Amino acid sequence: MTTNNNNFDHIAPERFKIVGARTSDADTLNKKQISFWQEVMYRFSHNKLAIIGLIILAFVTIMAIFAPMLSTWSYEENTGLYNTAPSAAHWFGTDDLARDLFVRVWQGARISLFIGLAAAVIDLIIGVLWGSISGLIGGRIDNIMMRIVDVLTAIPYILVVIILLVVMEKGLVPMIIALSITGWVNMARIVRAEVLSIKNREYVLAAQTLGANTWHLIKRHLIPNAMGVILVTMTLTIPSAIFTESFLSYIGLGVQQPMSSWGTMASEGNKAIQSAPWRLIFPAVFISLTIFAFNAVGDGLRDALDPKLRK
Amino acid sequence: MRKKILEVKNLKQHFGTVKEPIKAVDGISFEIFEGETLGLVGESGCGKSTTGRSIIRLYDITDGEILFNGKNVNSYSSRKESMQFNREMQMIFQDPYASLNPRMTAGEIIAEGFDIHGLYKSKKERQQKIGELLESVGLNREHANRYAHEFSGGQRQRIGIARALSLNPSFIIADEPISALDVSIQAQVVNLLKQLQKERGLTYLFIAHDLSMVKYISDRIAVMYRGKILELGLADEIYNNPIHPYTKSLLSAVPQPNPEYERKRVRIPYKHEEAPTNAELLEARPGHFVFATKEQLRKWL
Amino acid sequence: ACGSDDSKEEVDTSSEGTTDTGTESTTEPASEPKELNLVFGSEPPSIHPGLATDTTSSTMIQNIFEGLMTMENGEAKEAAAESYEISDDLLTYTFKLRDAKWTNGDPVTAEDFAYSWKWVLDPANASEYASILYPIKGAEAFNTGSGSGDDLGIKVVDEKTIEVTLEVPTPYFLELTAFKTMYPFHKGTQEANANWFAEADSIVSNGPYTLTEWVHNGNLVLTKSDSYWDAANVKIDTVNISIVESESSQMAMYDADEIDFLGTNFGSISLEALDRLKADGTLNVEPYSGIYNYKFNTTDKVMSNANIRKALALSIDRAGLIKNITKGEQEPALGMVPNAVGGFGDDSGYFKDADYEGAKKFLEAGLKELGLASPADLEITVSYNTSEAHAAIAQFIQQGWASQLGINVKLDNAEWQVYLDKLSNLDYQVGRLGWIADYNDAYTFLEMYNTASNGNNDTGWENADYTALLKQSVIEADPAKRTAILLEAEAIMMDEMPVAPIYFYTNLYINKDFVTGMVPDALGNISLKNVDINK
Amino acid sequence: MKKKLLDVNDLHVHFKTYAGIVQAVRGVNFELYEGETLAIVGESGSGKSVTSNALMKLIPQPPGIYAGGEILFGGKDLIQLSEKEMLAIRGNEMAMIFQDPMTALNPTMRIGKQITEVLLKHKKVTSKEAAKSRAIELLDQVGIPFPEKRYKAYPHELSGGMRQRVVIAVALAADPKLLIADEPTTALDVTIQAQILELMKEIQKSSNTSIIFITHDLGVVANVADRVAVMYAGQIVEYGTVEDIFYDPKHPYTWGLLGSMPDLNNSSDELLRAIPGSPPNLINPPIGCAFAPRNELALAIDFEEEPPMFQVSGTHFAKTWLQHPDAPEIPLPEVVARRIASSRGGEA
Amino acid sequence: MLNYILKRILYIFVALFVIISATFFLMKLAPGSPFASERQLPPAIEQQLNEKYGLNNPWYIQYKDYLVSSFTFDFGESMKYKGRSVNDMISEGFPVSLVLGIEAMILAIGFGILLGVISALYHNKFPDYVSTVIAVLGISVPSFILAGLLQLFFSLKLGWFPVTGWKGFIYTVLPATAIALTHAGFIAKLTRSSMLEQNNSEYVKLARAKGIGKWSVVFKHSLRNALLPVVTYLGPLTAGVVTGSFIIEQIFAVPGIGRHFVQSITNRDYTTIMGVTVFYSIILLLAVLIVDILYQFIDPRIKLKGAKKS
Ligand SMILES: Nc1ncnc2c1ncn2[C@@H]1O[C@H](COP(=O)(O)OP(=O)(O)OP(=O)(O)O)[C@@H](O)[C@H]1O
Ligand SMILES: Nc1ncnc2c1ncn2[C@@H]1O[C@H](COP(=O)(O)OP(=O)(O)OP(=O)(O)O)[C@@H](O)[C@H]1O
Ligand SMILES: [Mg+2]
Ligand SMILES: [Mg+2]
Repeated sequence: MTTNNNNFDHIAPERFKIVGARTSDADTLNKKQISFWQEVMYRFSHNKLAIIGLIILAFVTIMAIFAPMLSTWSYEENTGLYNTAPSAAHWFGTDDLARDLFVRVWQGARISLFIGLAAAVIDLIIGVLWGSISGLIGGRIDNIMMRIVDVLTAIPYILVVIILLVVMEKGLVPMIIALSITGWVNMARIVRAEVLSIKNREYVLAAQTLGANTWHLIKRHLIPNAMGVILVTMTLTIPSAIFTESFLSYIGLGVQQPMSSWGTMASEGNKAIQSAPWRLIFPAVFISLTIFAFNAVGDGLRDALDPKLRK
Repeated sequence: MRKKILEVKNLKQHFGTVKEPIKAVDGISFEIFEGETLGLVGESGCGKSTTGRSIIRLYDITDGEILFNGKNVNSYSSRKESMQFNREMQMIFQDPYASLNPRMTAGEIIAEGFDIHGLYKSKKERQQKIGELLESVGLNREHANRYAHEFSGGQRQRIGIARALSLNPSFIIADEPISALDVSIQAQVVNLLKQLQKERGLTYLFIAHDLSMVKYISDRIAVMYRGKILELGLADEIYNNPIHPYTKSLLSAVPQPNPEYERKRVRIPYKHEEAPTNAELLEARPGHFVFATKEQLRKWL
Repeated sequence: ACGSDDSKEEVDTSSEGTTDTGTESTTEPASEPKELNLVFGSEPPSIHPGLATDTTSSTMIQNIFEGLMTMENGEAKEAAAESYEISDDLLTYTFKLRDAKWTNGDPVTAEDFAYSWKWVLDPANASEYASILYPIKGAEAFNTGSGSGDDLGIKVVDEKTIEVTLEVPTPYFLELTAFKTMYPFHKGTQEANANWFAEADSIVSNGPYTLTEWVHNGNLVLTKSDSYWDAANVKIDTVNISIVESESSQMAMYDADEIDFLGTNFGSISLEALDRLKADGTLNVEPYSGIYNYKFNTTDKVMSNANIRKALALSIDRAGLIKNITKGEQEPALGMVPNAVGGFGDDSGYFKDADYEGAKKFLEAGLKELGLASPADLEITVSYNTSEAHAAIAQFIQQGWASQLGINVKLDNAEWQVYLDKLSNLDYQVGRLGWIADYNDAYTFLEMYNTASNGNNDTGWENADYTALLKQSVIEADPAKRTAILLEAEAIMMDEMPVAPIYFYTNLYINKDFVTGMVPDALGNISLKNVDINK
Repeated sequence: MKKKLLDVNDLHVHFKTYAGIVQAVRGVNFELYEGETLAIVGESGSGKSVTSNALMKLIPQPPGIYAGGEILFGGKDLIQLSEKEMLAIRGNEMAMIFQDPMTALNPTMRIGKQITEVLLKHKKVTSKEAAKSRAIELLDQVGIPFPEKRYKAYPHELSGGMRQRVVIAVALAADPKLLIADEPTTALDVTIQAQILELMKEIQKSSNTSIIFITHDLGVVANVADRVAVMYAGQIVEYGTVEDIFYDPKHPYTWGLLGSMPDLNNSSDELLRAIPGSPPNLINPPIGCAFAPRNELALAIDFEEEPPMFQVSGTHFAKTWLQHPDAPEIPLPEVVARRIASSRGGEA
Repeated sequence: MLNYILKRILYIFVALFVIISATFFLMKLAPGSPFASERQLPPAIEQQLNEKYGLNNPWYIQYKDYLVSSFTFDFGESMKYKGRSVNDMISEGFPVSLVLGIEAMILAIGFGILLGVISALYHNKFPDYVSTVIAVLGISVPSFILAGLLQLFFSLKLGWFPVTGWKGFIYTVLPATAIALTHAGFIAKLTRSSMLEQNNSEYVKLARAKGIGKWSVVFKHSLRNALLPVVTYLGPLTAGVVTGSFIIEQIFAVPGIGRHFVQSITNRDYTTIMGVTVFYSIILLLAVLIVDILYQFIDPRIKLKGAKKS
């Protein structure tokens, strides 16, 4: 032990008066008070990728709202220039029907972003609930609910879509219904697995001893604590919904031509990959960017919310 | 005669399959009188938590009867009845980190019971009540808006206690409420429990594996081993005159903050032996029961 | 065959064999076995002459089987038949067969033909193309269940002679005998194994090639048949056909020299490649006997108005459409019968392409009749079956109608089967449909509108004069007069416009320089027998 | 004189967090001799684990920073070593036992493998078979019955006590000179705890290992330690032999710790003497004595100036102004005095 | 365990019954018929065809027939590919799809896990960003676009691989890659998130304390535990992948069964629809079951047993 002491300075005696504890002081844990959400915000805002993601999302949203309104062309208008490369007049070029791609891309953004959001909501409402109920209740109910998920995965989806196509007016409503049929099953599976591990935590037991019912447990305990995986899964559901939409529109269930979504534009553009690559590149780049943004934001939130990564 | 608040008769709780049951609790009986503290000690995995959780109806029991205020807790037919039960009996959990939802503020955690039972609907009343509870466990009203991770272990455990108190129960099961805390905080929590008992006339079932703390807080102690209660009696009696070899072994293992004593202390190992089938809870001395056959008891005494 | 399989394009085209074939190349024993590499756009569903309905199967059948006649340069030419005679009343055909053999060594006999035809007509076999044989006496009755197989006008005179009696004179009957449904198949094989045609090793055929390998959905290998009577003139030894569904993959294979020919019936050229191929001058274009139309549902409130129909038909910019969208050098269709059909080459005088002025007049009249104040009040829906090509055409036409006429046009696409259902239930306003000839005759394009109840009509339109003219054309024996009658019928249609013709198909193809003699005819058929490669 | 194995000088470890820099360890000094046990006590958050992890160079960087000081182990300063050099030392010359036996073992790996892994990694054995027989030996040594059978067991098939023995076996595998045990018995019940403590002492005796034993349980300290360091708020506030600390505590915080243990002899009617409040926030450690705000006997100077480490005796040091010659004489709190008195009497 | 499996198999039969029934009724509700074409068939012929395939029977007879054929696994002849039995079509196509699917899964799992591990190890550092971007690209570029790009680049431009076909290993590379990349992205994301959790656990710390290097810790310790949640996802995914992808088979001309899932429906080829649906369902249900059973091999803590109220 290296220390020492022999030559003490003289210290004024009054400083050796017993003054006692200052409990008020002692009781405050952190001088700097940071609430849970503040901390989440802090952590999130220090995640560069997440911030970039947020900026991209904001940009895309703003463009989707305003670009079609401000453009000189409408998304269905024939400019007389077929399949021309990007130029000063047409920033993203034109397509095979001589329409301005810039305005079409942003018009398409509206649909694709809407679909992405709708898918997220479906995931949250159906998938999360299904998975949590199944995992929480367990036993036979769990088994039956999970087999229903299997059944839904196995029934030929196109047939279902065709039936929808026959019985419903086309548009966004049948599209949402079609997405609701199976869009959430991955979420349900993953949330269930997570719930199985959360439901035995002591705070859930504590709520049970308070008399909490299933719904209360799901709402207050399971969902908030499964948020990490929910977010990750959701960021994965969005891209698949965007492409499912293009498939559904192609079959005729969703938005009708000449209106178009990113997914549809990309798959049409794919056909012209050699002769008019810009028709693929713009929608595809924006899909990737947006999905990247969702992922970055999702990961950022996941990390920010992860109690284990927090100290 | 004091009023029996809880009576457990031949409680059995088996897990696993019917073919290979894990007999976590294997036929235990005891009673708890109003206002007292019954300590339940035993090594890890002997079934203490399971006993507590079965009593508070977290598990469907395998066999036996649990009478709370004279009524079988597994016979409640209506939701109202079981809600009433939930108000009367509460639990404090072992792990102050795992037992608080990390996504909720202290206030929300404490008020969870209000939401479930539809109490204190007005915001002001609710805030008032949360504040009172926080103060009663030695925290500040301002703490209501903090999240669990912003508290120290001892403070967290206080929040757990406040939650248990929120519905004004008369009976509290404390499942190792101090095991995960360090010494100085343990003292704070034990003091708090004692003080609350005094103020509110609470009854405790206090579960722990550390005999020294249990002795300090309990009126009576039950020693549990492999799903069975081996010895039950007044705290001092158990501590000073243990009869069952297992209890003796348990006592001999508690380290004391005294180096000299520690140097001399010899642990009495306990060699497990299957309890004979005709063993029963015998009253060895007045109020002091031992699970044994008559011959064994004679031998031990 | 018109059965363009479902949603797949008829939009881009095919070619026909009017060009000269390089057949005179004399036999020089090839030092090295010659191989030709091709693709199919789909698995042939049934390589059975009596059952095939689609172009892929027909192409196979045409090259591994042989009918009495074959089409060459638009003319029927003897194939399995060595010679034929036609009676003066044009009702009796007598064919003399060559000495030819099936791949299993049996001789090809008149009985095989008679058996095959009867098999096709037998309702129990439910041959979907049996109606091709209806000109034969008693055929329709037998096939529809009211007659008997014994009353058919098919007679086996001797082992090598077969005599066919027709119901009415049918000027294109010889051509029909070159159609796959009238090809023979081996009687013994059919009787022994009803599924003989599903695998390569059980197929017994009589054509220039034998199918030696068939990996379902994978590839097919044709090998020159040694037992074929004209084997000496078959130049290619092996034809490898891969089954590749994606057009862009087909194109990539061509670019990567994995295949030697691409186009009509051996795959198809993707739209995106057309500009490039035109630019480098490698694209070949041949006329094709097929039409792309927009049908109008004349039972619909709006579409029952002929003025509206005409306004719509006139205001389609066909030339623009072809130039910018379909790009296959198709012909703007200003009549119902393709120019590839003899006698209909200059029937284009019924109306003008992109005649907006005329269209506006009709529209005005139509709107008045409908009691609508302005074009903006008119809303019509264009239906099409799901396909990017149809969608593009519909959108182009929509743009035109909306901008030129100022009406509202909605688009509505549906899955192929659902779409067919809509059409036949007259649950649409304007709908696209293509029609490709089975035999190169005007009748095939006009017949379907003879009555509203004709299953192929789909417009609900009928006209007594038109019906009468078509009836008359069937019994008219003089080809010139018959053409005149059919032209008259076409004029009636164009006047009432239950259908807006849009364009006539073309056969498009590209081939490597060393491939010769590989040219599709007006029906899109290619006879591999005539193909050679000179590397 | 025993050989010095470890010399920690003025160790500082900080963590960068959202709220600021946490000064988790603020100048820790101690030394350890061969075959000796040093117990580090202190309440939760006082920096015990950070100190021990720092010795192993297991502080995650970021957010951790070695903000100063040196760790001389066998003469080498570990702080200067590269990660690669550390790999050869970790698990080999120094090993660690963690608090929670339930989570410290890989749940999906057989325990045998978890032991042989160390042997093979540090080339203590030449073949897999040798590793296996050595592992079985180790299992036997830590008192696991039927070691051959258990060799193939998964952690979940063992009880908590057995798992902790396995963790110890892992630590012992490479025959380390230094064993760091971070609360090795806190999660165990008393019976098992007693067994584990006995086991560790035995091992120490047989192989002359030095042990750093971290705990907050004073009973355990009394049992195992030769020397004790009492930590508070990232610093060692009192340091001495086990007798010094238990029978002659000088720091008010040590008094508090001793006082808060229930005394088995006193009546259960009176409340325990808990230390009020909670430890300070280490982002802005208080000026002066860190314990002052909770110290009923705090002096005015405690709030102004950090006390130096005063030497009380040859082996005993205390970081409190009470040791200053000018400071008032303050008697031991009554509970503590009573406890010491009764302890000295030899009975519990 | 055996009990559990038997019970699950019972559930599989129930699920199959539901799937068959639902598919049957959907199929019957959908407009169109297997024989519909632009060219209307004469009614008599159509009648004959319906007769031949039993489509004239009342629905309950047809329903019964489909149930019987499904449970005897004999679906009869395809209505589109004349003379070909559905069983043959499946037994010829499935091995191809299976080989391709397995190759794709190996690629997806290998690559996905690698990316996920890198992300987690270098959490919020440059390598994390790079692999996140790759994973996101995988997820956001659908396989059909990827397939075209691969063809363009590797077959046409570089000439390394054949454009299409199925004649040996070299032919499998591009299609397998096209299938794998999307899934690799998903797997990478899931792995990252569960690796992050594992990396904070005590046993990882202990492993480090043993002197084991960072990467060895990953491969010897944390990875296996981190993969548990990923396995949940892999069950149904594998079932989907080994039964082929319509688009990929179309683009690369692979003679698998993926195409039948789509084409049988557009063709209203009823027998084939039933055949492939039942086949896929069995594979899916078994895959889910196998995953549940596998779980206990990967995670020795899990014991399959009758469910229990907790
Ligand atoms: N849900 C369950 N399913 C199966 N076995 C269980 C379950 N809960 C507890 N057990 C088993 O029952 C036995 C008693 O467990 P219990 O948790 O009651 O012990 P405990 O005395 O509280 O131990 P500790 O001191 O470790 O908390 C143990 O062997 C445990 O493994
Ligand atoms: N990774 C980290 N990031 C930020 N702060 C940390 C980190 N690890 C430890 N700390 C802080 O360092 C301080 C000392 O923690 P340490 O874990 O050493 O306490 P301890 O004495 O071991 O307590 P316990 O008895 O609870 O184990 C605490 O304030 C803690 O919050
Ligand atoms: Mg317990
Ligand atoms: Mg610690």
